[in-house]
Amino acid sequence: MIEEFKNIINILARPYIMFPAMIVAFIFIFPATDGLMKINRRLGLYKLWTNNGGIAIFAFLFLGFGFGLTDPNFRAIVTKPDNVPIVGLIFLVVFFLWFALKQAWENDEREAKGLRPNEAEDAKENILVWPDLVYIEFIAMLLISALLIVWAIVLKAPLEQPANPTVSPNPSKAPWYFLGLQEMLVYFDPWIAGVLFPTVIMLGFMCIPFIDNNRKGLGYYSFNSRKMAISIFLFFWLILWIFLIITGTFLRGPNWNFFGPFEYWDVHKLEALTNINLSEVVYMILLNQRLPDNILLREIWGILALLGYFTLTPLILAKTFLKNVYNRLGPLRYSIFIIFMLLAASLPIKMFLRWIFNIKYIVAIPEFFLNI
Amino acid sequence: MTETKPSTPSSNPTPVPQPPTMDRRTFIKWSAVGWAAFAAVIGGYGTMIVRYLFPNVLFEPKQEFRAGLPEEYQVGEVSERWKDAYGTWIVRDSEKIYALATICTHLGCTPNWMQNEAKFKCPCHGSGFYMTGIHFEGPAPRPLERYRIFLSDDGEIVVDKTRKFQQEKGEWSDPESFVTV
Amino acid sequence: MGVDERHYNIEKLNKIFAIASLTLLTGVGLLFYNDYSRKWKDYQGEYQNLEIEKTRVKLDDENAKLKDDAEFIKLQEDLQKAKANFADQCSPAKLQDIAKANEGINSHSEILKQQYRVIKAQLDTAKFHYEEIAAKGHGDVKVAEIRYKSLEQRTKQLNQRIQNDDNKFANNKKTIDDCSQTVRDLERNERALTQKSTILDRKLKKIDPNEMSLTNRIANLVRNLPVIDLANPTVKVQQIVLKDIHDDLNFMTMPKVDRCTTCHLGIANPDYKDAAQPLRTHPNLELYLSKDSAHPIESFGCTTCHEGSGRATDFVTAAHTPSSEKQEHEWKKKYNWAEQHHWDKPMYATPYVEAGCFKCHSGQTTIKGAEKLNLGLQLIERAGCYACHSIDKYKDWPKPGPNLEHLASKSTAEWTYRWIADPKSFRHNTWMPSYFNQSNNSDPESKARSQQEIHAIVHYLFAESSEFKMKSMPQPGDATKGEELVASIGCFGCHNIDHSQKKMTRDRTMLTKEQGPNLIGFGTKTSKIWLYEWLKNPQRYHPETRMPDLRLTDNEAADIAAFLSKDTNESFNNQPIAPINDKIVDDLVRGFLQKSLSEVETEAKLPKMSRDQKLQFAGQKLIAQYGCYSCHDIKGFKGYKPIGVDLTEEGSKSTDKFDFGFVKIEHSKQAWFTQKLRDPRIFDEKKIKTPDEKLRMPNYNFSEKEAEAITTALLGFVKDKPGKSKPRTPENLAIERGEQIVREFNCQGCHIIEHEGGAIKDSISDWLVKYQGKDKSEVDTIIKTFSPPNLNGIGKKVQSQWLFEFIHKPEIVRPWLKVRMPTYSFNAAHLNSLLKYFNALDKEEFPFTEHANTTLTPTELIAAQKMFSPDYFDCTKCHIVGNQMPSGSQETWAPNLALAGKRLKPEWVIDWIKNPTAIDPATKMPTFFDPQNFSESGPPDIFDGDENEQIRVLRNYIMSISTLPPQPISMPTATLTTNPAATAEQSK
Amino acid sequence: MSDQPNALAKFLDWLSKTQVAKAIFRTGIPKNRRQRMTVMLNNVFLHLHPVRLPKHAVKIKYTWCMGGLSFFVFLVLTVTGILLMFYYRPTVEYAYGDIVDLREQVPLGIMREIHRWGAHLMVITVWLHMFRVFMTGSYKPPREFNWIIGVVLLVLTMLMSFTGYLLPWDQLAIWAITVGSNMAGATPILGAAGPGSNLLALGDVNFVTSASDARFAMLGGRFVGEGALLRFYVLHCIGLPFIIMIFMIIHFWRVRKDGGISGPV
Repeated sequence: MIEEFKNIINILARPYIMFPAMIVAFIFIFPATDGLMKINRRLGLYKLWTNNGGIAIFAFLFLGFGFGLTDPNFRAIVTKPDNVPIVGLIFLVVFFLWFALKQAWENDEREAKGLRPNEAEDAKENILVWPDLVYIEFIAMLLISALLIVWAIVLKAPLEQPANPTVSPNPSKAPWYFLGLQEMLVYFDPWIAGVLFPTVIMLGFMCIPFIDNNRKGLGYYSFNSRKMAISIFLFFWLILWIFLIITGTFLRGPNWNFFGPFEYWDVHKLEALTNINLSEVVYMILLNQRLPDNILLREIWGILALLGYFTLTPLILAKTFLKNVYNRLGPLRYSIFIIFMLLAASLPIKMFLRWIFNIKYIVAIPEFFLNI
Repeated sequence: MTETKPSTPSSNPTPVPQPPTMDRRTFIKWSAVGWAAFAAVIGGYGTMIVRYLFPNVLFEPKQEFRAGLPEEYQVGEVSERWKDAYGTWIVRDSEKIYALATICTHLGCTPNWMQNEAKFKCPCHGSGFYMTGIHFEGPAPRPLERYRIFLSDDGEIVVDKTRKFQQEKGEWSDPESFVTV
Repeated sequence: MGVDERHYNIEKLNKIFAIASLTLLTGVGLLFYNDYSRKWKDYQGEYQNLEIEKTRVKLDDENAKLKDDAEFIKLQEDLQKAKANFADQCSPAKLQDIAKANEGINSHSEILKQQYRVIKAQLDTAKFHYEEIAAKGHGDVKVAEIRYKSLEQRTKQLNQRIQNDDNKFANNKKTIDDCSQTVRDLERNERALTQKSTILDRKLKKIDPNEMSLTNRIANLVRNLPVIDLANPTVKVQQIVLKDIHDDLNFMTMPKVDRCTTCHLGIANPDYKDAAQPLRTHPNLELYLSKDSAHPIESFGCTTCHEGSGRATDFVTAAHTPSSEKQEHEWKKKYNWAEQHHWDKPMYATPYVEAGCFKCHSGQTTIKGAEKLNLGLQLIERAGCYACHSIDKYKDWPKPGPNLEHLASKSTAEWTYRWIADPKSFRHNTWMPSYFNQSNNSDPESKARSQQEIHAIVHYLFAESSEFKMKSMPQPGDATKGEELVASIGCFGCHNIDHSQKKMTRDRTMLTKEQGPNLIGFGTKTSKIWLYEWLKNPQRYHPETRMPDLRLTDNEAADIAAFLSKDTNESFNNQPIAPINDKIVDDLVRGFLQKSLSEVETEAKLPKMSRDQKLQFAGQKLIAQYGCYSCHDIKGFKGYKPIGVDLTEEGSKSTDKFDFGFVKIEHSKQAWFTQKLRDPRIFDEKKIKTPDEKLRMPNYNFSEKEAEAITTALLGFVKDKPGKSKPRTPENLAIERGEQIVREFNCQGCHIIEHEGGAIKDSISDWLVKYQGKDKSEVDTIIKTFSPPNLNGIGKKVQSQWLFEFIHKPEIVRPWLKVRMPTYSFNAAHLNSLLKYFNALDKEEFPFTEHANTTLTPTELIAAQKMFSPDYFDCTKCHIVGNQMPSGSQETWAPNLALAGKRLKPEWVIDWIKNPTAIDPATKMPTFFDPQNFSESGPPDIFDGDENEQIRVLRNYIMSISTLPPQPISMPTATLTTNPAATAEQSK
Repeated sequence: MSDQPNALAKFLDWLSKTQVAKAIFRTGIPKNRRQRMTVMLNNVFLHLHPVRLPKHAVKIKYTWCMGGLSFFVFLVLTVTGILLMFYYRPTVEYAYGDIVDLREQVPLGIMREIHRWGAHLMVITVWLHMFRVFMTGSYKPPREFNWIIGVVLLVLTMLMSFTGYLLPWDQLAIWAITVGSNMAGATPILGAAGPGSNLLALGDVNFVTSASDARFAMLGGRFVGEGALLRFYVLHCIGLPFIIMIFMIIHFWRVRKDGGISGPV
């Protein structure tokens, strides 16, 4: 019975199930538009951000972990010293997410009633920094020091065999905070996953204050007045950042194969490498002929698709779904915004293409190390 | 810096005691020269740092070795000459010479070449590979890897272990993965 | 001031700023230039130009050769014909169709293969999945199985189709190939013939700008520009990192790094033999640097042997050492050369370059190829430097001088006085060095003192001399007979008789003849009876002597004694002996007394001593001071330590530890050593010293060449031991030990061992001319027969047991030889070492235990006797068998076959009969079996002409011949000890 | 007993009035409002803070204290890092053994654990700080520039952690860095395995090779070896801390200059 249950979890945890599920849930939990907000309200999902909701979330988390720890495979992965921070990260992120949104929804409700946010009430009064702030900071330092010391005593820092450049461990993993990038390597070439995306992420983050021209919600927690910004941010932050790290750390085993949380990391596990390039799909499967020798001719379909993606989509979106956004941001801001969005969206798109059509590369020019 | 603004002289009717030496153009010239030179200096510093990052000599263990002339290898022979020193088999078939890594793709043991059965056999878990490196028995998931191989200026074979070619990725057709003889 | 609140004129400031910026920019530019301009880059440019030139010449040569190569011309004709034929026979249009069809198949199969890859991957996964589910028991096994099976089925089908395609393709290809077979074969031959030129051409295209495309030419210029040279320069620092050879960094070591090849680019390239430095090829590439040599550059680098600073990339900092003052001036001018005071190991100057060999090859006695070093080492051995200066290599060597404990029975006090005062005046080439009348003690005062010192020493020696019993001689001796004996029995292996006063530089062959003293002036030095006793048993007078016992009969000994004592040295006898001067003797004694007593005590004690007591006392102190006991056994000096500096690590001593005094020479180790060897007392020059403070090292009168050789050896005595030349296997150790014994006892004076030695040959040919009446030309052909045997290959040839017994107690193998194998006072350890040595040299098993079956069936015996008989090989024509002498003349005589059974190794006999010249090219043994036509060479009527069988049977016969009664061999002191089992068997 | 606090208070009072105490602590014990204000102004460490704050800004509920904690953990890492340098030699021969020794025999070698877990913690606190700043909309004008600085600091934090990851020189370290640095090798144009690397070539001469690309400059070698260890060590201990410190100074300075901690307008 329990085995069956674990098996189901293992299957559910597979990226091609888990990931779409999370995206769907995300859309409703963090509604980006008024329409979605209505659905959210109707489903009562907002109740997650109340004290009871918090208790429920944490009860679920703790129960889940508690149950998981009874399984040796799960235990082995989760209690590996270098993975402990990620477990902590899960709890902290969930907690602070709940904590932030709870305050945000409270403020939203106040706003709906025509009141100013809680912070504004507080801000009416000024306080001398000595001793209140200095003191709590001091206490925080003490607590965090104590935490570090206890942590250091309980968990030894990992130290494996001496470095051996000829024997690579299987799997070889980057430091955990880069595992999101490494996970992307499954779907993209290193120059995209390892160079282009980090650069874009950095630039994108830096651009946030300049793209988001919504003046509301400064200096207090809120959701409703900036739901678009928050939803997009949380999508990156929670799904494309934290969730990918968790996948990379806990669910990727030997040969970078996927393993469910309760699955044994069997080196022999095989995953069918049945991926093919777009050009092969077009020429070999659809047209039933050989690949052309001319590179440009061979890859023209992929190149067209890419061009279309980056030129047509913004135009269409500006006229349809994102009309409001376009109006609010103006052409320059909108262009920058949409390029970042499309780049970001390319990851889930590529994932789906892989899962559904076994597409390896849209454009594959190994002659120039250029694979997209 | 009022002088730099083109509007200043007209907007400032009170005569300012200015040294009557340089006209505006010489002034701009000097300042431009100065800043250009300064920019060049900064560029020079930057270049210096970049160049500094690339050492002139390396102390890395050699990843490349010379394996003698192609004539030293018989057609159909798997040479074990460089197995111990460089972890490489040099194989010559009727058309080409290639270098196989002596690392089993299963768990990394070193297989043995069985001359009589014409196959590589891994002693750890029994994976078997043909002379080409293709796996045909045992748990090995993929063929043996090949190293980059080329002829030096004086006709000697050079094997470069920094680059590997994997059959399952279709890399064995890469012209650097073999030497035609 | 002013409305702008300013002090400076902004325009002026701008100007100053511009100037400041420009100044800094110039500085940065200079910085880049300074970093970029290096002398070694010029050398590399030079090398590249030379490479282009040389490659072009080679290519032209190769092409010219090809042009004239008949084979190549024919091949090209054939090829043309074949191509024409090809067009005729295999209608190209049809082939094109086939090729086209193949292309179609190919594209078809490519798609199939794509599908196959996908399905195969799925199959593998399905298989794993099926296995996993079946093993763990959860999930639906059936479904998994069905999926697996169906996939397997599909894979098989696909595979079938692919194979069909492949077969079709292969068939088509074969059709094409078959047609073009001849053309392709010929083309391959052409490729093989033109390979050299192709390679050269390719190389030239890579390095010669004239052969390059424009972009490559630009790239070649650009890649070496500053900053851009980070990427892929052609001009770059070359280095060799030696993982196994370490530099000593005081208490720790680091792998050696040599960058010498950055400038010395042609060092391992044989094309640069005549190039100017630094590009010139290293001499003797067969031994050094090349990949197959004993010292490949990749594993030895440069500074391992040459010293110097390997990491340097500049001429001066590399610590090059000039080999002469002239060169030094040249270098100073050309390179701004200066001595590197902060690098302790400068390069060996060219004359002393062999010093570098010693640090690895210290265990060897002779180091092949290092002639100067060998001479230096041999001189050190012969001169006995190790007696006063301890040297690790020679710690087991005997004292070089004779025993003086019974001196009174050998010589007179007068002779001894004159001898010590000036040994060279008695024997011009003696190895006894001169202590007196040297540069620091030849002023009148010192001279007077020296005379009294000699008196004291002589007094001590004679007073302490104990009795040596001498019997009377059987007869007065015949000097003429003695002279012939000396010439014939082999004395000249170790001695010579040389009256010429010529000063000459000794070479290594000469040194083997100076193993013992020059046999002149004995009439003056000693008595006939002493000589007689000495010749009869040298060990009795001097237990440690290396002089062997030649088993002389009483008469022979008397004859030789008579001959030797005939030679006198009258001028030596006429040298004056100064009278004893009591005042000076008192001074001497006073001086020594004051070292342990106060002045008052000294003055009180001195008058109480008699003259004899004084001389005895001073003599004893002087022998200690001069270290006479180091070389000679003298009563009362047992356990005294050697007086000289330890030389084991002399080459590693830093230059500042040497006292150059006021002598104006170059401040380098080699200069100091050379100066010291030329004149050991030179560094006392212009110094004020009391007599006992003066330098004491005696003068050996080394020639310049000898001094240089010894200096080379001394420079090689270094601290660091990068490794031994050969692995420390028992065999290699045995060889080292054996070589040492061979050198110590001068075996190579008579025998050729390891292709060296045998100088006695000259004196034997003199003997043949003088006493046997042969003429010179005849002598050359027979000399080998009358010389001691060549011992190359002895380990393969003779049985160890026999050799052991033979060396211990020689028996007669070659009765026609006059020269005798002496009996040495070897102990069992010596003998075993020698046997191991000879066997190890020939890579033979030791101890030799396995014996081939040498029994004969009756038919074989008959056949063997037939072959042995005069009708066939006529063995007894030359070979002695037992007591039966051969029928031929003495010049052709060969060893006693009756000894073969116990003497020779059976396998060797086979090899020997088969082809004697292969073993010894100069042998007189006829070659009965023609190696060119072996299967037809034997007598056809024996064993149906089976040569191998014939040889085997003949061997077995020879091994069984014995007409001598078996002799019991008495071995009281020595037995073979290496293999107890073998010993046990023997004793049965 | 009842006298004691009085006596202690008196003693402290006296102590705070001595010339030494006054020379060091200008303000004395902050008792009244003026003193509470001047203590913040006069102390070099405390003057990072403003004197007065709106009440919400003091509440943990609002700030989560993540920024402050990030800085504090950074200080902890600095101190433990400096101490670790006393026992650690960044060479291939010694590095691993020194780490083993920290575990086995160095007094309070647990410093390494604190350093490692502190590093992980800092990454987390920095992320959460960023999360909080976003959720309260604090990046909005006038704080745009400080947000950018913040992003730079976040990247630097991860680089610090990344460079430190190699130093134990064990399998975990070199392979994590190998995986991480291989990505640099895929840099377009400048990485040997990146797209367009063969464009930077003239004729047969390739200028971007595995011995002259971005990855090589980072590692000081063609693979993670001696050069990489030393480079990462220097970056980890000197280079990046130096840069991060500069950015931190700007960050803190701008917090104050941009109107203090964010709050509702």
